[in-house]
Amino acid sequence: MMEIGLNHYLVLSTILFAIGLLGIMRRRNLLMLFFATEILLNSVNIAFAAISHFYGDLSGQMFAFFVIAIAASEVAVGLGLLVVWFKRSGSIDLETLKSMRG
Amino acid sequence: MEMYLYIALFAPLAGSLFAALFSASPKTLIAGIVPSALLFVSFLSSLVLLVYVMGGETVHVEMMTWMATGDLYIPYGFLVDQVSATMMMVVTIVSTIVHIYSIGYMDHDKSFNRFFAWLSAFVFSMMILVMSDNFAGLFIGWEGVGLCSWALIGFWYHKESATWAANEAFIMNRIADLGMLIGIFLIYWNTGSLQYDKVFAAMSHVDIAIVSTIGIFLFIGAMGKSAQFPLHTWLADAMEGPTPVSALIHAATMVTAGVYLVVRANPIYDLIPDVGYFIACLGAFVAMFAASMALVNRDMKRIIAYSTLSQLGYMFVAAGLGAYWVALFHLMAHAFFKALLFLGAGNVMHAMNDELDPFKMGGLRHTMKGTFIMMTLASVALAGIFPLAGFFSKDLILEVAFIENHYILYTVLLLTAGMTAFYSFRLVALIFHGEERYKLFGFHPHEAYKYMLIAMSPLALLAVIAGAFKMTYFEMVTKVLPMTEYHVHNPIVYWIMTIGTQLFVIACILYAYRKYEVAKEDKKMEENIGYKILWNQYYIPHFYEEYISKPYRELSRIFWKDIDMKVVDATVDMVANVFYKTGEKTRGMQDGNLSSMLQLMVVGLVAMLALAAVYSIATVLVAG
Amino acid sequence: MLEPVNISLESLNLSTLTPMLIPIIGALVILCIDLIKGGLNKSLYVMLSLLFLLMDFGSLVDFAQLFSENGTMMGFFDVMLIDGLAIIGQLIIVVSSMLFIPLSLTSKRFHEYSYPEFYALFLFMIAGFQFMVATDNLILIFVGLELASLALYTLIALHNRNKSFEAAIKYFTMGALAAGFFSFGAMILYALTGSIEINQISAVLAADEYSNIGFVLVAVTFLLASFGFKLSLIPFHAWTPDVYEGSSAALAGYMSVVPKIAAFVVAMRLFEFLVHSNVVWLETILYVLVVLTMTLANIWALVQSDVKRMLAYSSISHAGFVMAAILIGTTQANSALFLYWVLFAFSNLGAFAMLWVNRQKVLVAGQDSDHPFEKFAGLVRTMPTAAAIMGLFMLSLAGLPPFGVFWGKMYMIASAVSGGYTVLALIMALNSAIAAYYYLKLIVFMFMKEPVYDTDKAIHMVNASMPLKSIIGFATVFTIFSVLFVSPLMEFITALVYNSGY
Amino acid sequence: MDSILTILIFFPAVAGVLGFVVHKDSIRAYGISVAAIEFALSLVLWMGYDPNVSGMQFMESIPLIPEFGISYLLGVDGISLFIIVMASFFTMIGIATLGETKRIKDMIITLLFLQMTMIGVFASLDAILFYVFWELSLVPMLYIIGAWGGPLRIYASVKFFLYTFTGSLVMLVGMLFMAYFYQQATGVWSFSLLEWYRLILPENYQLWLFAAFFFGFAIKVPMFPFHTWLPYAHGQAPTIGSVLLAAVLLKMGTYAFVRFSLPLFPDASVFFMMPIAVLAIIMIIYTAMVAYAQEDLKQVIAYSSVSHMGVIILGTFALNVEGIAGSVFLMIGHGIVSGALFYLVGVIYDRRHTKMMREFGGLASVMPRYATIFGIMVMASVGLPLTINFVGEFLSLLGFYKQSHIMTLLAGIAIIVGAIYMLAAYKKVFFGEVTKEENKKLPDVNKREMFALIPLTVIALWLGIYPKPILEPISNSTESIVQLMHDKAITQEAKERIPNLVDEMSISRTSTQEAH
Repeated sequence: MMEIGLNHYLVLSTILFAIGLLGIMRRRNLLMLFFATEILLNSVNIAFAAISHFYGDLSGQMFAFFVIAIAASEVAVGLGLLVVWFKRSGSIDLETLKSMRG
Repeated sequence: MEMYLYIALFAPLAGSLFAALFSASPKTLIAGIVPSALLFVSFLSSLVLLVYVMGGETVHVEMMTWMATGDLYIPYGFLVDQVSATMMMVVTIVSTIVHIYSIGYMDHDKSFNRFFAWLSAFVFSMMILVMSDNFAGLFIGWEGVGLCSWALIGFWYHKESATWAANEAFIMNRIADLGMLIGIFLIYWNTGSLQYDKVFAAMSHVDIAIVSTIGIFLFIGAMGKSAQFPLHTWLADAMEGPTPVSALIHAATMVTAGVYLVVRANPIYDLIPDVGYFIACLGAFVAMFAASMALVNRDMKRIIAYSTLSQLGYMFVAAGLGAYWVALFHLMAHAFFKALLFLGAGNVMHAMNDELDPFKMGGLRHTMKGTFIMMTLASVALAGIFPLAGFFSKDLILEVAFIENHYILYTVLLLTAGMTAFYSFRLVALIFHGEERYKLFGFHPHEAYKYMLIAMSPLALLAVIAGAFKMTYFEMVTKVLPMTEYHVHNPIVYWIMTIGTQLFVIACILYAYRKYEVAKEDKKMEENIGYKILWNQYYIPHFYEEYISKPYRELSRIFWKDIDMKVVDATVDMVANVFYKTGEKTRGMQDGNLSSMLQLMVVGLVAMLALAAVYSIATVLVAG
Repeated sequence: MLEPVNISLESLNLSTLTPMLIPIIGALVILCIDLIKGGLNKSLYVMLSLLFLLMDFGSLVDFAQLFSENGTMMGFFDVMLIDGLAIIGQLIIVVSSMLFIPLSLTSKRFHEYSYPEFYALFLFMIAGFQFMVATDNLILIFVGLELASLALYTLIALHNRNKSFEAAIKYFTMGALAAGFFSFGAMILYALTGSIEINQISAVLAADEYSNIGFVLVAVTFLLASFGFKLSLIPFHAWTPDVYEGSSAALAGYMSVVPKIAAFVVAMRLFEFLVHSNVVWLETILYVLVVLTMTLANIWALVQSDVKRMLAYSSISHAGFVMAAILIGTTQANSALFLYWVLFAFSNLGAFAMLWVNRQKVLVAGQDSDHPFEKFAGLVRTMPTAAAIMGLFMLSLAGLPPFGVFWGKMYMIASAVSGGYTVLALIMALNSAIAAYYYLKLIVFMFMKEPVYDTDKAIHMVNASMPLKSIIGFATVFTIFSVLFVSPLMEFITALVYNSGY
Repeated sequence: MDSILTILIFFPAVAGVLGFVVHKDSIRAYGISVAAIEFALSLVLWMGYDPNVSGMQFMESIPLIPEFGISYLLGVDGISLFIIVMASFFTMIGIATLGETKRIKDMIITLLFLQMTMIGVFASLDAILFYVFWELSLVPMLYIIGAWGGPLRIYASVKFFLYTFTGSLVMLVGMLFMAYFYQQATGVWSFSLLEWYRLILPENYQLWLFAAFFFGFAIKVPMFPFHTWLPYAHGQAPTIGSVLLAAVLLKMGTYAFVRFSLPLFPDASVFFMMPIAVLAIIMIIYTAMVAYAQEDLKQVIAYSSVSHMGVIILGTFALNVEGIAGSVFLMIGHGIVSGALFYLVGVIYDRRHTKMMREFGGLASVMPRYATIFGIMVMASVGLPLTINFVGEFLSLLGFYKQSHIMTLLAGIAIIVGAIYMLAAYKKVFFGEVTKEENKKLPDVNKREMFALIPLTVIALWLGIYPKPILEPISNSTESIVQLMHDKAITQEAKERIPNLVDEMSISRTSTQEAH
């Protein structure tokens, strides 16, 4: 069985990040978009935790904790906005968000 | 003497300003009388000065600074020497007479006052021209007479032809003035001064090539004012002006300014005989060229104008060959009889309600006796018949050409003398002899006012006796001009020449009488190609119109509409529009869609990543 | 077995936290007051906020004094970093906020201002920005950034119109993406160096001579993308026009000034050491970003039909212009950045405040946005003073001497010149010329055209009140006589920047 | 007397601010009084000016931004003095003879602000201060054209503003470079022109900087091919705007050439002399021809301005005392004459509300006084001796002749083509029969208009006949500039082209060569 090293974590993180990016680019639904951003942030968390362990330094994990906290507050704000928007327009499709342009 | 100088110079100005005061009001007789009187004063002062300079003295004053900057110093300086005194006499005599004459001639014109303002202003400019002691001052007068000539040719400004001719004259003169200006620049940068005395003193140290250039450019200036080929067309067109103007400006004074310039600059031209010879050749050419056009013309004033042109050619021959005093002498004599001729023509025009075609006249000698006599006298003088003024001055020029061994010039001038006699008497015959054709056209001719005739009489007198002053004049003027006597040493040759010339001229006169005593339209002659060429003035005005004026107008239009608007300005607008249009075209990128905004961000990120990859690979390669 | 943690209170240097704590306390106080007695007038909250900001300002002045004596100060586990940049950054943030907050005292009633939460959020946001600039710890930067951003999203949404929600959602989503970029970039740097403190990162990188340059560049790319978003550099700018249009004019003006200066300070900390290490790639990329941002934003601003949107693009362009300072990287350039921003803050806030006083609640027939150019047509007839003041702000933004922004532009171009960036200097200059066109457009409408809308209905100055007028007057005076302030400001800024080692 | 320049600059501005309070019925009287006082002050300045001193006089210096070397530095010499007097003179007669104008209060206040900037430009000796006034002058002019102009006024005014603004920004970059080089050489920043004069730059730096400054100046002059804003600006501007634009604002460009380009970059000036001469000649001939093709009388004069500015440029780049003094004198001359001509067009426009030449004809008999004054100005414009323009044109061309014969010959065509378009225009408007019914009853020039025209006519003749009072101070100051250029010149060619007026070196110098 192969030893799982730092690089594997980092590659996993990168792949997840790429998935998140793809999601952000492709999704047309606001809720799905928020999920994609969560994937982005959490992919970074994995890497932080791994690197922190690799260096034996706590600051990486601290960073990860803060990211989690921030992600949580983002969700709070984001969902709040989403709910309001749904109430106003009856849809959470990105197509409804096009009143300003040019 | 300075006081006389200032009086001679500024009296015309005072007269002009006085008349100008009334310029907006209807005819005021005093506006004509005062300038005339002041001119007479000017004439008297000039006379005093003439007498003074005859004794060998000169008067030189410096009134004040005009321009001074760097090394350049140009004062308002005035010099009365023998040459300028001669010119002053010519100018003041002729202009005084013309002024007095004009009081009658312009009697019915509503712009009577304005006329005198301009006429006196002209005299003032002319006085500056001849009295200035430096080239810049000369240029003031030079341009001043141009301005006055413009205003007086276009005096009847409601006539399209008059204003057109005025502008043509001004612009043609300007072309020549540029040459003059360049000549002045050359003089300044090579001698450091524009004062005649300093310039002439320094001229011998200047490279001969430069002296030639100076001579050529100054002569270009002279060509404009004296209407030499190819700048001659304006003079005939200038006949649109009132006839006294033609007499004063376009016969006696302004057009001779070119000759005066060459005479004045004789120390320069003495150094460059080649240029002088060119001037002489051009002069001879113009003499004949102009005379030939006069042969067939049917406009009384134009005929006289061409005659003037022709005589100017004679003067340039003399000046070009170094016989400056001869040129000046002919200038003087010519001024008298040519002014007389014009004034006479003015009388005829008055009588004929401004009709100019001599073929519509005839037999006027009965009704206009005084005019008839004076015009005949003037024509005889012009033809150079002994003992009138023309004989002494014009034949002298022929002699000069002969003595200097320029036989071709001599021949040309001799032929021209014959032509001169022919067209002069063609005119006299058509106007005063033969049937009274004017009756067919319903004219009722009458003699001019008596005082107009009286005013003309001094000119008539001078036309007759001017030749008598030749020796006095010679002695006086050669104090400043090169003293060369022109005598054919072989008396036989001399007599053959003189008598031969006289006979030839008389023959021409008789031929003219015979041919035009009874004026008939000669259809066959008019079909002749040579006649056509002459009739159309060698097609030169046509050429100028077709190949210079029209292209200039067209080119101007192209420059404006096509280049300035469509290229230069459009480029500027295009630069602005490129930005604006780019904005219009690309603002669609901001389509308000969140998805594309996010994509844009990611694309930006990826682009930068790609650049980073390229860069790091490059670094590795370079390091490796 | 855990050893007892022995940290002396002195070494914590807790005082470094004061400037941030003041607004946080202020926010809490406001919330408490509301708990105790609801329904109080907004003027109370405005004045309370103003008071706390004043205190904040005082403490910063104090720190400026301390800095000039002691130099850079660290505190709170060496997380806080009070250097010159931090002090100027915070000063600009606080002063701009002080100018902004009275703008809520409009004569028309806008309901967001009646919520005490608005003021609390506002103060939290300020604290967030202050954290951002006063640290070189990537975590704290991140936290400060998000604290401020989340508060800002909410403030935008509070305007409570469809466009505001749309704007907030757009801003929020893109902000989340930018946050992802930031954390990813920080992660790579952490992976490379094992540290999350910028000065240590730079030290480690320098020690091994940038051997992993490829990864460094990737990290920098992500960070640049993240701050590019905050600074609205093209192509990360897309949110700006929409968000400005969606939020109230006052808030838009605020957004064009304060978040950006915070981001500039961080960008300066992050990128300056790389620029100085002659990382050619970064120079190239910054060059491209700067030129693109300046030029494209200007070009898009040309074609706008709404003044606020035009000003949004214009503020993008100004940001690009100022970003050049980071590229140039000399002390002169960095000082010029702050000078520019101070002068810009006054003119821009003034311009947005003018829009704010012209905000009417009901649009007239034919009007399809809040501030179309047509609305200002012929303003000089009805309100010459207002037209003159608006014109003045436009001229200042266009960089016409001797008004405010000109001096910033001049310093900035001068620093480009002395930094050896000749072509950049020319591009900057020519961009000012393009920009002049759209500023002139408004002047043309105000001074040279006939009114378009029926002027019977009051559509100008409907929102004006004494506080608003005073703010505008203050900005006007500052803009006109800025030449007198430039010298002392420059002296102050240069000393701080230079002593911080930038 | 010590701070007279400050007073001259800011008096109109302060008066303009106070003018907001004045009731609009009395604003005209207010404007006239202010402008008259200002003019009197400028005369005081002239009286106090010592014509025998060639350097700067009435210097004032207050540091504004000392760290960056920017100061409030004022001073006049013979070159700027008369343009300042002319500016205040034109503003005075402009306001005094303002016709029926809508929103007259705005107009007068704008004019007063414009006056501040005009005088400021010519009195500034600090590059940035100069730049400030230079740019600021655009704003009132923008407003005047844009608010009181013809149908295309907005296009014209914006074009005017943007075009000149763009050029000036390039110039600003040049100025900053210049200051940077100064800083490199001496270690301190300075924008003081007098300090800059002492700096000798390597030739290649000079070339680039010259080009940068050239952009700003050339657009302002305006030189071909940057001139196309001018016909629009003139064509659309109200009379007063055209008058001030032609008389004073255009002179900023040529003045700046004399003040900046020549003494700062003598070698570059020599290097660029021929290309610029070519441009000048194109300006002279080409625009004269374009003027000839015009149908609008005002456009004729607008293009003629460009043509005359060509002669000024040529004189400036003669690089000798005769040429430069001539060009400075011609600035005054052209100011007076073209100002008067624009005013005259305004007179007729007020009566007929058209400027098309085909609408007129035969006006000489209807409006004799008008025709006379117009005629005098036309003759002055074509440079007849004893009018003001001749002195300048003669000296300019004379000066340039030293540098190039053939170029001067080509440039001299100015006197021909100038006569062509001017006389053609005069003929179309004044000569011939009166064909239009509405022209038959046109009133002649009235008293108010005479108030502007008589002084201008008198000046145009007086300075043509006796230019000494103005030419002498100009000459003295020009000499010091030429000497400075000669001393500073590095290349052999420049040393030869620029005459040496004295033998001993009189200027201390600093060089950047060792700094680079």
